[in-house]
Amino acid sequence: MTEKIVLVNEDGIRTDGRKLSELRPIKLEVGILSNADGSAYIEQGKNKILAAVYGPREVHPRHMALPDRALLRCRYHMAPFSVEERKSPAPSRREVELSKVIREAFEPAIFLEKFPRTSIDLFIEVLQADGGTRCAGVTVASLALADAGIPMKDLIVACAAGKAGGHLVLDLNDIEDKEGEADIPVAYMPSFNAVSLLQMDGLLTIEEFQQAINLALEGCKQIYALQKEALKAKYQAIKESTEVTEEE
Amino acid sequence: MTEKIVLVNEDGIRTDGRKLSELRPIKLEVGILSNADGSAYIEQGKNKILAAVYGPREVHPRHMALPDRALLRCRYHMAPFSVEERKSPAPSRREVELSKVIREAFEPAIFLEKFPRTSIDLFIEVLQADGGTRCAGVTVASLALADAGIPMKDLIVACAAGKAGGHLVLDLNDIEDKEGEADIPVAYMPSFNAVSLLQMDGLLTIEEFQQAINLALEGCKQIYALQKEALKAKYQAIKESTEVTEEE
Amino acid sequence: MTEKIVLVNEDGIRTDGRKLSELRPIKLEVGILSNADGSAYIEQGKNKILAAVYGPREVHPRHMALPDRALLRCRYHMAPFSVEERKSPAPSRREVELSKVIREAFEPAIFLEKFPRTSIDLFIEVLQADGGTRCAGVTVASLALADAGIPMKDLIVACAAGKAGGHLVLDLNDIEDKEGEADIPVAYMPSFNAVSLLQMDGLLTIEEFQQAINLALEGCKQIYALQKEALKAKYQAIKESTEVTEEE
Amino acid sequence: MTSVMVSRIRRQQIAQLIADGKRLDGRGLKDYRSIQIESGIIGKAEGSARVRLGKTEVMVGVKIDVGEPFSDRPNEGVLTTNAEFVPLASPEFEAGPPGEESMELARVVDRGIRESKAIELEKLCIIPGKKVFVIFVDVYVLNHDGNLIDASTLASIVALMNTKIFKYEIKDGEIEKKPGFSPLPLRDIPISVTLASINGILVVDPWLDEEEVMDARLTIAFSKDGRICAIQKGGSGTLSPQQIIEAANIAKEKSEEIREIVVKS
Amino acid sequence: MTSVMVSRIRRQQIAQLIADGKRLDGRGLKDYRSIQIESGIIGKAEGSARVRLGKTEVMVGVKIDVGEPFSDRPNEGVLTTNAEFVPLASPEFEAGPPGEESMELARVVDRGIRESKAIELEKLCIIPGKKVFVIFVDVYVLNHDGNLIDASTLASIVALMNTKIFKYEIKDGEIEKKPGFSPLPLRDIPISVTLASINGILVVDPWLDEEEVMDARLTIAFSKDGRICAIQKGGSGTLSPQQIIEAANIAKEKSEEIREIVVKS
Amino acid sequence: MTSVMVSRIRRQQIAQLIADGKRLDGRGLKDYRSIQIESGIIGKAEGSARVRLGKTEVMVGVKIDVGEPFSDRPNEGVLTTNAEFVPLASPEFEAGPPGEESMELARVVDRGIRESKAIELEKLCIIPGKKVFVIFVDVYVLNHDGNLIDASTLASIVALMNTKIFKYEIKDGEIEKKPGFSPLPLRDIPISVTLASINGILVVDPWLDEEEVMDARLTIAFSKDGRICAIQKGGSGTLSPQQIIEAANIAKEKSEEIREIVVKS
Repeated sequence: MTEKIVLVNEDGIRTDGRKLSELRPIKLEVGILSNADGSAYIEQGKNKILAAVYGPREVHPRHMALPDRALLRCRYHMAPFSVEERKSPAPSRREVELSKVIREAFEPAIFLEKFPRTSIDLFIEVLQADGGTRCAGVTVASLALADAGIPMKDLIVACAAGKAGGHLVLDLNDIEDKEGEADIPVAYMPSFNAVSLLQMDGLLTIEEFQQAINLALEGCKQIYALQKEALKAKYQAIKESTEVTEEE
Repeated sequence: MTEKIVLVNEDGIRTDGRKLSELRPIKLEVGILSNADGSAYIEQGKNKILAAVYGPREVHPRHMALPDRALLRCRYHMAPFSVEERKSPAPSRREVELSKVIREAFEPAIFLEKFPRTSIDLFIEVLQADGGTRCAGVTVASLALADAGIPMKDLIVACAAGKAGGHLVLDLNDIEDKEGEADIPVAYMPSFNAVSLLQMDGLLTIEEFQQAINLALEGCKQIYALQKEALKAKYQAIKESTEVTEEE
Repeated sequence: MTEKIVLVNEDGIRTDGRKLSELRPIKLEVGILSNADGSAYIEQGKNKILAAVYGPREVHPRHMALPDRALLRCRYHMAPFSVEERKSPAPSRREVELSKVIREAFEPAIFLEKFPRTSIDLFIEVLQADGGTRCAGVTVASLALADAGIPMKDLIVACAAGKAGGHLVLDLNDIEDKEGEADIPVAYMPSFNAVSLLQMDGLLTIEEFQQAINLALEGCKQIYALQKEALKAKYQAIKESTEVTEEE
Repeated sequence: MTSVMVSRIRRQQIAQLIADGKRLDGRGLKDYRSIQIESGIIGKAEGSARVRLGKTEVMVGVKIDVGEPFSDRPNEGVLTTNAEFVPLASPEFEAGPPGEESMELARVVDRGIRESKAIELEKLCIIPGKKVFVIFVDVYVLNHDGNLIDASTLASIVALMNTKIFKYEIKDGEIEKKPGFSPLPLRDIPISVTLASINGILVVDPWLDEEEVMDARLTIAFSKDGRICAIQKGGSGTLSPQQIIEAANIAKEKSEEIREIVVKS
Repeated sequence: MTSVMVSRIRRQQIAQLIADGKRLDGRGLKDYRSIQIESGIIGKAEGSARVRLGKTEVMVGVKIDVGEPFSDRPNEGVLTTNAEFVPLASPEFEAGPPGEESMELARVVDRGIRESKAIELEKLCIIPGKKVFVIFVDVYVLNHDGNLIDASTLASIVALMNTKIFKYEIKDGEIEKKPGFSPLPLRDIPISVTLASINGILVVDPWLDEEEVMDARLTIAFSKDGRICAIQKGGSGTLSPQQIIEAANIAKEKSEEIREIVVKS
Repeated sequence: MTSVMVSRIRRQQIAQLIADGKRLDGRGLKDYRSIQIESGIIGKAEGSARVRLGKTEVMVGVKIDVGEPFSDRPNEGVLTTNAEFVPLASPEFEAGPPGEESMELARVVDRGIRESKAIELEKLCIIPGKKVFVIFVDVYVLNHDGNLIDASTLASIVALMNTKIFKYEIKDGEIEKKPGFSPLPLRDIPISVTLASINGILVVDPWLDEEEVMDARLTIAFSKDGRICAIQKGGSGTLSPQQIIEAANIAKEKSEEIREIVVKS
């Protein structure tokens, strides 16, 4: 804050070389942990995030079971070494809040009523954080749910837009998040044009906000395509390996 | 402690202008929270305390239910902003102890055996503390129980007496509690001449103690009259408003 | 660490006057607490440790009960005043680990399958610590189990050996533990030549390790004899006192 | 715990009325419940307020302490917001450490204050890097009848508006209190407006029964120049982008109405 | 968990005996159980004691540390009293954080020591406002057979009586230990006496079975000049004002008997 | 939760194979599963590594902070080892504070590093008695398929090997960072080897199914000169003294194989 950081230069280029509406490079992998019923991994910029799904399974403790649908539980958690200053492994208030809004983002997408009295447990572990972890977490969790075979109305995809260095920008990185003017994480079901997570920090006029939302939705649509590719790649890999499987 | 504070002047007048056996001004209101089954509010000096009662209701967790009577639970709690230095909202050892002695003060008064397998939950929230909060808390909790329609053998009323500035005094305020010689909170069922809460801090001869107890009981009797008035006022108000009620 | 402490002098004598393979003085008492189903007390050097057993009894919480055997639970705990610097009464990570390895040391010795759906609860309280508390704790816990009438394949006995001042030594005391080169606590069932607890801190060649294990087992055998004596003394005492008993 | 049956009927009833532009408690879709504000009611707190929003009742106390700054903001005071769901406020609240609902409430209230830069934190530095004022905003819910976020944000900003800080001077690196107080330096009055989407229709200031049947909740807070400073969507339903923009426009209008009430109070 | 039936019979039995001036364990109504005191038994503690009151057994260790004073008592040492109900002492005790019973015990023991001003805390200041001695009194219940308060108060005061503090000097604002120890400065020996009211009759030093059937418990602690320094009523019954005064008079007498035992020990 | 029946059959199957010198996954009794090591993968951590041991997967991040030394080691840095069983790693792991399994894991990993004196802690003192480097080793289990101790010890030592510490100078008693980094000073590479005893036969590197049927587990860690630096027996079975010595000899051999892999990686 003492020296003003130039977040967008005069050519409209951001600190990491991106254009204003450019996503960070994204790498997605599906089905990478052997114990989980479904799992996936994302790298988005320097974010490195794992997601795993267990369920539908018996609920513990039992009294939490719901008679008419599955109980969806979600834990967003950061590894102690994922950030500059070591983070205590106990869940912070921020992690509790994000776990809640991410759970609420998935509840409308999953056919929970198909699995009464069970739980579906979604775990998001941030191994390295670089801004936008909740969005990348939603994107990767969606793949883990698909990998677990949980029936969903649509994949959920998430992306933030915001304002940094006086410009509306897509997919803010860590420094843009901290030093920028506003950040709007959005989770979205593209087939239904439905927003299921929405937050904002910062200061924006209504007009800027409207533009930023649209920008975020554009980002979501691009990532949605990547999600589908990643799932396709997984199916292909399974097809190719089905002869080799040795354990049922 | 460095400069000796004069708690009682040569005319027998205390720091807040009261005489030795004079109560602080008391304001009581019954039935002020819409969710609780019963509620009441007290101002006694600068003390501002709310009490609410829920029950008789199902016990959670169930294994705590008693086969032959209602489980009475009590929580005495201070708001973080109720005292000079902000108090952590987690219950302190003092709050745990007071919750216990207040619960024990009410157990002999309530017909618990009429509601087996249920709980009656009594919550006392100190919004501003000025000495004598446990007594004022008992006084107001009694009204909340009555407001909830919980059958009681008698109203419980509480008042402290003690010694400050070398004199026996009634209803100690914050500074008399901290700088005085002794404080004796007493809870009492006037119709049965029965003491159900008794504690003491400080130093008193047996003779002084005996006089102080009697002084406290006098204070109790005065407040008892105020409790009955407050309940009467509530019934009156209900009577006047029964035509206007729109929800069952 | 600044001044090198001489742990073994040129005559092979240790700081407390012992020879290299000499145990500290041991005092054992059985059946000293009236509430516990079984109890015992040990002094080994300056260690002062109590053990108590409750059970077989109903398991709380119930869902922890095992259908085919008793649940063995163990708590190794140090009193706040048992060590140089006051220890918080909340269990430390060390206490949690030791509770686990001690429980695992007893599991192979107790006929747990005789008491399905019950728990056997073993409590070890270190009142004063002087090195080797886990071993002395195992030794005394074994007596408490016997005192409770819990059927066991063999008494478990424990003793440490290690290296201090360049020599292999038996039954390390506090300063040898802290300033010595290695410490190996061993728990043992002499009748079966079976080791049920084994840990090591420090640095030893395999040859030294082998010798140290043998030394520890020799120590165990000596203490085993003391355990049996202590039990015999208890039975004698009971025999003598059976006429005086006034409660069933 | 009302039975599933009853709540389905209730849901239909509430939704049908709303489809007709009406609400069970007689309000219009964009009407707030009555707002009552009392300020400065807890003398032991440096600032305080009680807000009643219909039957919802929230008290906020502000306490000031001296503490260390965050290492990345050595010249700024510290704001700490906490919310307690004390069990006298609702049969659903339990004693114990804060749950996700109360943590979310505290964080959303905090977001509105922080992002609007309402408190001039840079004026709360005492000794750079060492001592700053710490502002504790404690939200205390006394009766929960829905829309705790707006009631709590409102009570918090009113409490901050009447917060006073002791005067002091620095002598030999130690803080010495002087007689008198200054007001807490504020540069903005953030106001949050919460809407619920029920069967696709937006209503302002949902009360408890509406919260129980709503699809989603959207809270938008505005700074005094009409900019959005914080948003939080809640609930397990979705909103269309069009609804979000519509909600923002409604919320802006309502926030101005409420800010006028605050300024006058 | 004895059945309700058995406990009712037991209650009658105990009460009937007491009405005849007798007790199940043969004592008179105003008799204490046998008191055994051992002191200085834990060498690693700065002070220690074990008290056996019949089958009730309590150990207390005192540890001394250096810490900061309370801001409103910058020139006084700090007393911290804690009680642990370790699960080996009773089938009713569970491992885990302290419950309301052990917190009450610690606070009542603390009250007796503090209110009688037994420890000369003002002599435990090392550097005013910065460093003082902190006295940890840890009550450790080893076998619970009733009347933990009196056994714990007794063990605590005996432990404090044999507590020693290292000698020191201040060099450049740092504390340097010197060889040797001084006794903890004490000015009083508070003694608590607990009575139970069973069917309206007062008995001294209730044991566990009596505690289970008693209506109420009353603990009164006395300083050595015979003044009351702490009172705690417990249990869910009531006492008449006359009973309270009667109890105070009995307790005063018993406290003198016990103090004599302590002084001699 | 497999039924008791199935696990008994499984147990027989595993044990019978082992009696024949074979294992269910095709390995020999003294073979490790495939070991894959990646190092320096978390740029935000001062050191990091991921180890895959068959399907077991563990990540370790090392963070460096400045803190106070222990009072009995005023001139040494501080090592703090922690292990998290995050619930994505196994259906058996639950969110919440660390349980006895993860505490044991952390303590055994820590013991290997500490007792081999792998880190030159005495070089991590900044201002004697006041400021030292604190090394946080955070073990993060990502997939649990058995033998977490060896995988975690391995990942920890690899992470420490690529850990870098910022350069600094002391100005007026304050630490000032300078550009550049130094490697964490290490003097040893402890390697742990875990064996299981199944029906009296020792196997190296048990996977999850073997852990479920084993009698006992024995972990032995070696420093680079071939000395034992840490041992931990686990499980509710016993070992004969002969088995222990046999295990030590096997473990020594295997530790050298693994150390070679580490040094080459």
